[in-house]
Amino acid sequence: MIRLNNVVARYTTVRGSINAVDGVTLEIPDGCILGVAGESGCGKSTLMKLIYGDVTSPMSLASGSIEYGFADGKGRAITSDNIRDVWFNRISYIPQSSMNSLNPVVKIGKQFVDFPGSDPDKKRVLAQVREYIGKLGLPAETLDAYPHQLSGGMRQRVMIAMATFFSPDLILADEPTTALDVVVQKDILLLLMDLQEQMGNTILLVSHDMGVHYQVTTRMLIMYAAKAVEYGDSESVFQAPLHPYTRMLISSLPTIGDDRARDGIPGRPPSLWQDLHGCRFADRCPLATARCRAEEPMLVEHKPGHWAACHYAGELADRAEAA
Amino acid sequence: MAVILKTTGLNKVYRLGSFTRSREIRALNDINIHVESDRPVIVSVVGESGSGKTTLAKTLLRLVEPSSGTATIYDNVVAGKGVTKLGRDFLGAVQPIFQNPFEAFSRYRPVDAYLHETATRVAGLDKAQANDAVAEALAAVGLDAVDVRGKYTNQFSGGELQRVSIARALIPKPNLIIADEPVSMIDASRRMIIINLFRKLKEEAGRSFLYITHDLATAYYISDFVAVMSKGTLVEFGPAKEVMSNPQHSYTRLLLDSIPTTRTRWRPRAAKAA
Amino acid sequence: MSDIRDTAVSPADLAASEATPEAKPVRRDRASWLWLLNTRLVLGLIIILIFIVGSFVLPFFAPHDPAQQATYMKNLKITPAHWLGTTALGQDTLWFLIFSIRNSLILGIFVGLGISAISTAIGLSAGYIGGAYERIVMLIVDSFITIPLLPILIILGALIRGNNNFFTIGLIIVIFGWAWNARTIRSMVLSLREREFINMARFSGAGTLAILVREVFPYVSAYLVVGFINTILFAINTEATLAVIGMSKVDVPTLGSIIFWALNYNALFTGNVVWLVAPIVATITLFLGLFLTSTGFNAAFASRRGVA
Amino acid sequence: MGVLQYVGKRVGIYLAVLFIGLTVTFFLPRLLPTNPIDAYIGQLQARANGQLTSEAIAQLRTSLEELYGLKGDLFSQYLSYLNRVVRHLDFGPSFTYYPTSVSSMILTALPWTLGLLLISTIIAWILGNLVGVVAGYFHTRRAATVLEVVGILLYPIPYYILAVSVILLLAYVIPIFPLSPTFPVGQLTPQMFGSIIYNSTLPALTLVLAGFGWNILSMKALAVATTEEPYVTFARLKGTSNWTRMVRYVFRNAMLPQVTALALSLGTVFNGALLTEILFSYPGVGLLMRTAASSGDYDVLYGAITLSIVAVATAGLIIDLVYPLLDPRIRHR
Repeated sequence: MIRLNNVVARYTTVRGSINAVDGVTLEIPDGCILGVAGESGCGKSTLMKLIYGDVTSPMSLASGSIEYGFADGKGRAITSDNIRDVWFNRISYIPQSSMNSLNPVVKIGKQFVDFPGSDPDKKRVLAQVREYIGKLGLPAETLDAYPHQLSGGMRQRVMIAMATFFSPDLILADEPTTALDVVVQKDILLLLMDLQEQMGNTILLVSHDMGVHYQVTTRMLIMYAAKAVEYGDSESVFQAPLHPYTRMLISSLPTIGDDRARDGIPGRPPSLWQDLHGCRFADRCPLATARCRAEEPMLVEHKPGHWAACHYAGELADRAEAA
Repeated sequence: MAVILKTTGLNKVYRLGSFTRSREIRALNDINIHVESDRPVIVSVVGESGSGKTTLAKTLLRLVEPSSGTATIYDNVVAGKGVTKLGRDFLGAVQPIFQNPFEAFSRYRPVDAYLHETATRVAGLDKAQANDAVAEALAAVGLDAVDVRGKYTNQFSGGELQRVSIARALIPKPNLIIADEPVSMIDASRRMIIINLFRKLKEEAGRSFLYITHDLATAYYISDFVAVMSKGTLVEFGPAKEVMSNPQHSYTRLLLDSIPTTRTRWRPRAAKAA
Repeated sequence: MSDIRDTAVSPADLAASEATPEAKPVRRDRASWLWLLNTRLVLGLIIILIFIVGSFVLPFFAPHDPAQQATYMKNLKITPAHWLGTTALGQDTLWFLIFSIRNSLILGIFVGLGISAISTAIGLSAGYIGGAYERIVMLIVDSFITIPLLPILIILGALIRGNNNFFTIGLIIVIFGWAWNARTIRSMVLSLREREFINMARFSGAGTLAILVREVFPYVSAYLVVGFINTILFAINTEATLAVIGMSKVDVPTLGSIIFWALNYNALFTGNVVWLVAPIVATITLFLGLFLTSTGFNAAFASRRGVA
Repeated sequence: MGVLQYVGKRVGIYLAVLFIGLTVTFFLPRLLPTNPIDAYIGQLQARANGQLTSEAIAQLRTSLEELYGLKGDLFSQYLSYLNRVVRHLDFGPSFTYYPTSVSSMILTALPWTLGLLLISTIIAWILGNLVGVVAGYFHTRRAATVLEVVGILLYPIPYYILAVSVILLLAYVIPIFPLSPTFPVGQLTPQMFGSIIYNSTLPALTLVLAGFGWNILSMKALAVATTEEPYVTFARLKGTSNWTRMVRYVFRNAMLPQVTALALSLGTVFNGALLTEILFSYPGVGLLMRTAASSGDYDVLYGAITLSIVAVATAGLIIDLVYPLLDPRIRHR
């Protein structure tokens, strides 16, 4: 169980500071694939950095705390302070620009063992890795190749191999398949799902593509303008979204074989530089009332295991049931 | 029935390496497309990266010289023998929309300068007529001339800037607008604004579009015809609804199956434990 | 494909992309001239201004032409009459230094203009036209970069021993000194040629000349300023190097000839150390000023283009 | 396959550059008003204080033209010049030290120059880049800017000022080194080696300081850019130490463009070496050219410039051929 207690991630720049993640409280059960969705700039990538513990200036964990619920090799409970010691051991990260996240002038094999998390006996580890990557559809000689000799799909498999070799408790994947073609993307996503099933650990997947979330995730978190607006089981979030933003996000995507008219969400997220109050989606929300603009809706459990931050989420739930 | 777009035996071969040992990359491999219709149409060219769809677009825009074969848009020969002079008549007939709106305008010039230039230089209007044409084109894409005058690229969002780029292409009232991945740089939730705009311009302004994309769902949504390309060859071409609902070529089927839709899951969900 | 431009990668991008673009325009108008000022540029400009104003204005007040020898007693120490003493040839060291700076700057600016003009024309045309023309030009550029300039200047100095004046030295430096800048401008233009807004301009009816002037030039102009200042540095340095080894017209006071005379008349042995130290300090300060200005401009232009 | 192509292209450029260099040094003196033969005759007349009769002068002119291949029309001269230089490296005899051949004089001086040049350039390159990568990698920290300031102060200072300042400081104010260095001539024996090192420290130091500043600044800029690369960020997320990232990720990648930059800068570095030799009267090609220029021994000058071009172009070629060994992307196409 990973617990986020009202975490706030702040960016301090020369022009002042903004909260890229503004008070998120969440409990992530173990053994699930949590999808994090939202428009670009909503704070989803910042949340990932926060959970991974990659907090370097100008970003800082302004308030709140994270409890990871798993321990390191020596039995010490992991917290935000000592998370770095277990990077690529108990927790790992799959970066977005996987295409050039490998050192172009060093062989792949060497990059598997040049970090402290791995076992000091490099030869033994490399032998195990050579056998392990076979399971991920990579030929053994990949380890002796240089990154530029591999295709995009293969490089992404290497990244996944690196991130899963030590079977960590938590894997964070930030848009892992964005740069890949749709055919290769499917194989990679299926591979991630298989590995999660075998290891039984937790994967946090950030993607802007709701289709990817529908296919892969078991739980969904929707973010908007640095706030968590909906959180719950993927099935119910897709079938009966409680928050108007989620509803519009899902309905704005054209689907092959479905001729219903689709239109994008007009307007733009509010600038985080202004001081915002009330519901941040109010300007773009068809259901917005005076109450929405005045009072900020909290993330409330309107249905068992299904949270939403909208004053009218309850009515939407009943109306959905009635329909 | 006017011939909107016709390519016969269009080839493009890139030679890599020096004179001793050269590797050939066949970017376009004997492309034969024939689009005839009396109403304006939207033709989509779909395929993955490296399929040659962008090379095809650049060839039709005469930004790339084809190795062989011919291509015509309405009565303009744009590639191969008898190519019409690269002058105002070509620019009047074919206009582009580029992928990254922030790259399509110089950082040092106000965005509306390009619109006025197109109006005066390509459409051949005088100063006053040009201002009206610019205002009219901006209105067609849902923008007001005053929001755009004298502004620079960093004062717009991606979506707004792409609409300005579309307005610019509308001014000379071209026969065909070639849009190369026009929405891939726009936020997923706001793409449909641009896609619906294309449909509206086709129906109301009577513009035909060549829509280059790797996103089959948007292609399905707005196009009349679809051309599927793979590794430089045209594997399938036909009415959009037909090609997408029962694809003939195995590659098209593979492409359609791989799209992560929100309708049917690749893997049925085990009974949910929690 | 996600909205790549907006998807946050580095913290700086993120702060910018988390905030929607409306916030930026306000900063842009108010600070339109502010982006120019950074510490390096200010420091550099101050130094250069002092040198230019000093060396172009003061000569009008000079009591005698410092190049004329034996106007004063030899090797006088620093006195209120001669702030830097006199040289072994009976010239006032300070006035000789001021005239040297002026002449060197004149040569530097002329050669700078000459080289900038040639290198821009060649670099711009080679980069933009490309093809066989570019290959030939770049071959010549590569060989000019390989040919060491000093030996050539020594040969020409020896051959036209008699009447090599200031102007011919400058001309030779221009003939052999344009390659570096041409190479840089060409690579900049090459990368610009692929940019999308060039195609956009072409489809808006712009001709080649209009594209070069309106689209390419603003991006290249930043480097031209930096390149011009670097060329002044290069020109003064080259002439001075020739003068120090006596191959240039040494009776014209320049930052090189002053040191030539100091070395030839054994300033060190005769204890007239000031005669050597003063030009060294002056040259270092001037060159530092020029260098700070050019890197200051570079940083200012880079931040304006968003390439911090 | 990639390397063959790379080498082929690079050797092609090398030959073309040599050809252009030779052509320029051939035509350059001929475009100028004065003719070396008249100068030679002038000097002979001065030596024979005017007793030479007109036929003697005419006879002298033909023999000199013969000797220096200045007979016939310009183009045949050019061909014979190329033939002599490329095939036999023969630039004719030296005028002042007749009959010793120009090429022998240069070939004795060249090893001195190359020795000084190569050692100091390599030291400057290695030291400068190491300091530069530290300054670039830690550019957000105050301390790193101190390193950059060293680069800023050193880089703009021209060679001749560095040389004179070094003499001033280390030979006059703190007289550790000789004010006018003396170098043993003739056969190199082991015990002479010590004195050579001692005397050539100052010129070497000048060249190192000159190259040092440039390498710091250019490597710092490259290191700052490389640190932003995704593979360095990912290395950080893997928990690698600062040291591993700086050396194996940033330096290993950022030094590649520095190798090419070194090849390109050889022309200017060679200039600096020639000048430093003259100021320190170090017995290299520079000094040879200086004395030949003042004594009007033109063919030594032509020989020296031609060999300088060959040396610089060859050094550039060697560095570019080393490049594929450092960059696997070229080694394994």
